[in-house]
Amino acid sequence: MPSRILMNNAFLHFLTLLLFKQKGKHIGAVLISVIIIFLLSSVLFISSSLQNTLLGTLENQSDFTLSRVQAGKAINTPSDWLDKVLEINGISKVAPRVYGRYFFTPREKSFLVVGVDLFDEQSSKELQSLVKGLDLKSFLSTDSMLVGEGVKAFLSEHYYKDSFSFKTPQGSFKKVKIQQTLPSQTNLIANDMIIMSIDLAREVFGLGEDEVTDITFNVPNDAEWDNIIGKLHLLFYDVRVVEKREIRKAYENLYNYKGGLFLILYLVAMVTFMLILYQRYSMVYSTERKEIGILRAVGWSIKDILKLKFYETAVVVLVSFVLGVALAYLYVFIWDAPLLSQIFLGGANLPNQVEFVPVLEFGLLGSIFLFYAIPFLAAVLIPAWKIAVTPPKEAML
Amino acid sequence: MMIRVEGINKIFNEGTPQAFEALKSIDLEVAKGETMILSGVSGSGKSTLLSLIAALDKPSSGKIVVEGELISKLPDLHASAYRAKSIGFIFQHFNLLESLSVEENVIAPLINSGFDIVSIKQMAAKSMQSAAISHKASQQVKELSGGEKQRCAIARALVHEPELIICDEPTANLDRENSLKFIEILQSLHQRGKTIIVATHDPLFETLPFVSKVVHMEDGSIV
Amino acid sequence: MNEILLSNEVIVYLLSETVLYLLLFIAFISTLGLLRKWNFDAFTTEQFALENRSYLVMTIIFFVMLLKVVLLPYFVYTIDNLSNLIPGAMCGAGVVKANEYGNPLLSLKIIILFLSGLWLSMNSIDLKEKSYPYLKLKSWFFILIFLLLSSEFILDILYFTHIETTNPVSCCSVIFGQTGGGNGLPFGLDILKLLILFYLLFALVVLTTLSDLAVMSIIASLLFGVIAYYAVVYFFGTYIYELPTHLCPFCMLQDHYYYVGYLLWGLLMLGVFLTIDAAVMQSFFKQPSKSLKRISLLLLSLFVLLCSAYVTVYYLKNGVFL
Amino acid sequence: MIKEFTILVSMVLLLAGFVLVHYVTHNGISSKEMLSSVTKVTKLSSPTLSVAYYEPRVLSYEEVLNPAYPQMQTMNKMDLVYAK
Repeated sequence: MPSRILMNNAFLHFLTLLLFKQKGKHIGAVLISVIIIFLLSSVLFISSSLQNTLLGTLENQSDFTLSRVQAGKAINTPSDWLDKVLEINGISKVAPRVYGRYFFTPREKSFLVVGVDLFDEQSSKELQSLVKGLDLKSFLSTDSMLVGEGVKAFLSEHYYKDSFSFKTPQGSFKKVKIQQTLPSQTNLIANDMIIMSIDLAREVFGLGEDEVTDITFNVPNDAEWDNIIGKLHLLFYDVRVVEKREIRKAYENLYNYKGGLFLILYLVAMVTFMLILYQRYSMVYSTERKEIGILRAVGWSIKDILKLKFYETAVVVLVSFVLGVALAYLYVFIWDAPLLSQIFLGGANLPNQVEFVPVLEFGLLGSIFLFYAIPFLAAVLIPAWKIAVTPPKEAML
Repeated sequence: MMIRVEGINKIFNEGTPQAFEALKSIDLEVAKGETMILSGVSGSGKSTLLSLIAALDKPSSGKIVVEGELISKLPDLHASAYRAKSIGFIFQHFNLLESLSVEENVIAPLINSGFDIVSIKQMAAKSMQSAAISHKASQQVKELSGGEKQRCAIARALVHEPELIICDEPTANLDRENSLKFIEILQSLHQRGKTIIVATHDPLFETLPFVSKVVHMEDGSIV
Repeated sequence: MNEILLSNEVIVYLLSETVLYLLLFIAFISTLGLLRKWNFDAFTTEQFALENRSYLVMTIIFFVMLLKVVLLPYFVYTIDNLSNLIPGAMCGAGVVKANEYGNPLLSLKIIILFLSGLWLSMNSIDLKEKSYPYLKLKSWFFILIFLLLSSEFILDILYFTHIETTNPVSCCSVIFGQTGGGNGLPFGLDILKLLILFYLLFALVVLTTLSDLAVMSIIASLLFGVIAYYAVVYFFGTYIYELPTHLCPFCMLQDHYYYVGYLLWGLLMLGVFLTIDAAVMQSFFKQPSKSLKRISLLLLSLFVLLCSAYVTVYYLKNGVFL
Repeated sequence: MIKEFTILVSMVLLLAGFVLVHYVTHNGISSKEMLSSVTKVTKLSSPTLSVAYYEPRVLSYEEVLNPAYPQMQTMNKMDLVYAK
């Protein structure tokens, strides 16, 4: 029965005995390691969870977005391009999009206003499922909008309790009723978003009837992707086509950069941690050197002492690793990383609070373990050897 | 436990100006079951010789053969195995692990012997019983008196039933009554056929009936 | 800094390799000192210091070997992760092919693991003897391993810095595929001969190991290792993917195949290594060890069972072979 | 294995066990559905990183690296960290 052998193993008994007798030395190392692992794994948990969720939302993003470009900046696309795009065969689900950022100048904050074509059967059904108990009739009849949580908080802070008046480029004011708030799970995408009907959005942005922000469409047969792009470039000269692949790669790099750069800066902390450890473990007090001398004198060989030191460090490493990762998991996925998430979500515009979806990848844990354990064990190896080879006659003095 | 020491000399920090010749060409022989007393003033090389016989240290030249096996040139793995199996060393300053309890000190030599902890604890209990220290088994060594520490060191030295028992100034910091008790323990070990070597300058040992040989040493050589 | 260098796994991997290389460098310097001044019969304090130093070398190599065994699957995992940063690569195979350093690096890593394993068993035998008889031999052996390790370290850096994320690489079906008529099998084998050879060699390994024919079992297990690689890629792999044209050693490492690749290749490598280790120990050092042989045969039979299980399960489910 | 060590190990394993149970049971389906329905409605899946949205502000003067070419971004922007 393995647990019986494990419980009665003499070496383990003595090892755990010494571990608890020299608590002072190990508690210091465990504390430093737990802090380092906690920080490192919270950052990597947040970045991998956000990345995972974003890649998840990419699924129902349309394959291509097409918009007109002038002087390097995207400008409004004429809506007659829509029918020209429809004529190209192999393209499906062509849809215009009207969206943009509305600037609330007094506070230098901005909202993402999105126009939705409510008469389109599919999107109105989606809207129903998104916001429970939304009665479409009243939403359609009066000028009303759905607001993200960040917007709602911001507006109620500025006493726009149930409606907000937009300043249109023509100088007139457009009063829009706040119908409902979007659920908090959608904060990652819809925190500063305002959803309204498409003609209302046109009015707010002062877009003409024949203008849209950009056009999205799908190309089911992915072998066709390249020559459709070619056709589009022939059709319009000032066009920019963004593929979904590029967005996917951008999302991967977005947090990879952050994780990567953070890791490099983190190296500095690791190096100092290693120096502290090396110094602590090799600053062998005469008492410990004498104890090892005594053990050697009663018959412990260098190999046994090395084994003792190896398992001692292994216990310290494993306990602090599991503790650090578990605490980071609690902090990020159960308490939603109160402070640390600001680094990833930014805090300049509207404050955002996202519910992180737990993601535990084998590779992520492997990276954290290797990033921590290898420098730790390397730093402790040489001092451990130095103690282990103390000559037994050391005990005689 | 036939021990033969041939032409042993030991020079500390050899080749440096402070080179100090601790032992000069020592020749010695101890038959099985014999009790030998190494007497001499402190600093006459007694402890160094004992440490060489117990393979705690290596000589500068010469040979030590125990039971037909050359132990003066053993690699560490075998030197430690030899110490763990057949040597029971009682140090002058006891050399106990202060932070551990008496029982934990006594089981220390057996940890790597392959026994499981239960049988090791039984052997330790038996050995503590024979050294009359089992009533303080779970007490920390720090809190023990000189005599009790000595008995704990004896229990630790005898726990693995060694063939050869080496004592370095065992009665140096003991009062008379504890010294007599120590000699009784030596007597019982002698009757059980153990080979005993005691280094001491206490004249009490030279008159003991069971001592078969007394060797006098002066600044590194036998007189 | 291009994206490759900034992905987390690559940074962690390169950091671990550098730390291990520094330690190995210390061991290398100590081994040089050992080789030059080692004289077992001398009684000088310097000689005793050398003996302690040999323990340092042993500790470092044991520690590095232990972590390299963990680093190998991590390296493969990093490669798999890079496959979505590089256009055209669906799995690790494409990424390894991204530049000419990939393949030599991977094979070098496996060779180094084998050699350091052998070094450790040689070292444990050397410690059992009474006069360190094989010290000179194992030190020269370590110097050879150190040279391989240095080239592995250089290849690591070269490999990761030369991956361009712009030019597309070919995916595994192209690399291992049957495009262009002849199949990729060496020695003019076809699938049937390959399978027969696979099972025959396995039987040969079992027989030679049991009957203590050391040199024969080394050759047999090496051959078995090579044939098993081709058998898995060209035959058993298709049953894991359930797609006759999908020939790739890396794709089975991904999550939709439940990481079976790590188990499969781990069993094969460990099994082959242990057979060679047992045979070398027995032939060169006259130290036959029953338990080592039993474990190695167990691992190899597990490997063969796992491969054949995929085929039989497929056959039972669909009643027809691929 | 002495008592305190077994207590420590069982506490750490308990914590790890709780984390695993939470990870397995918490499937996060609800938030995934919500997010996907928002993207279906708005067809916009870019994350709202509340970053000072870079746009030459017409009203307030924005110190620029090279006044002759205002579009060129200044170095103190966080773009060094965010992907291009």
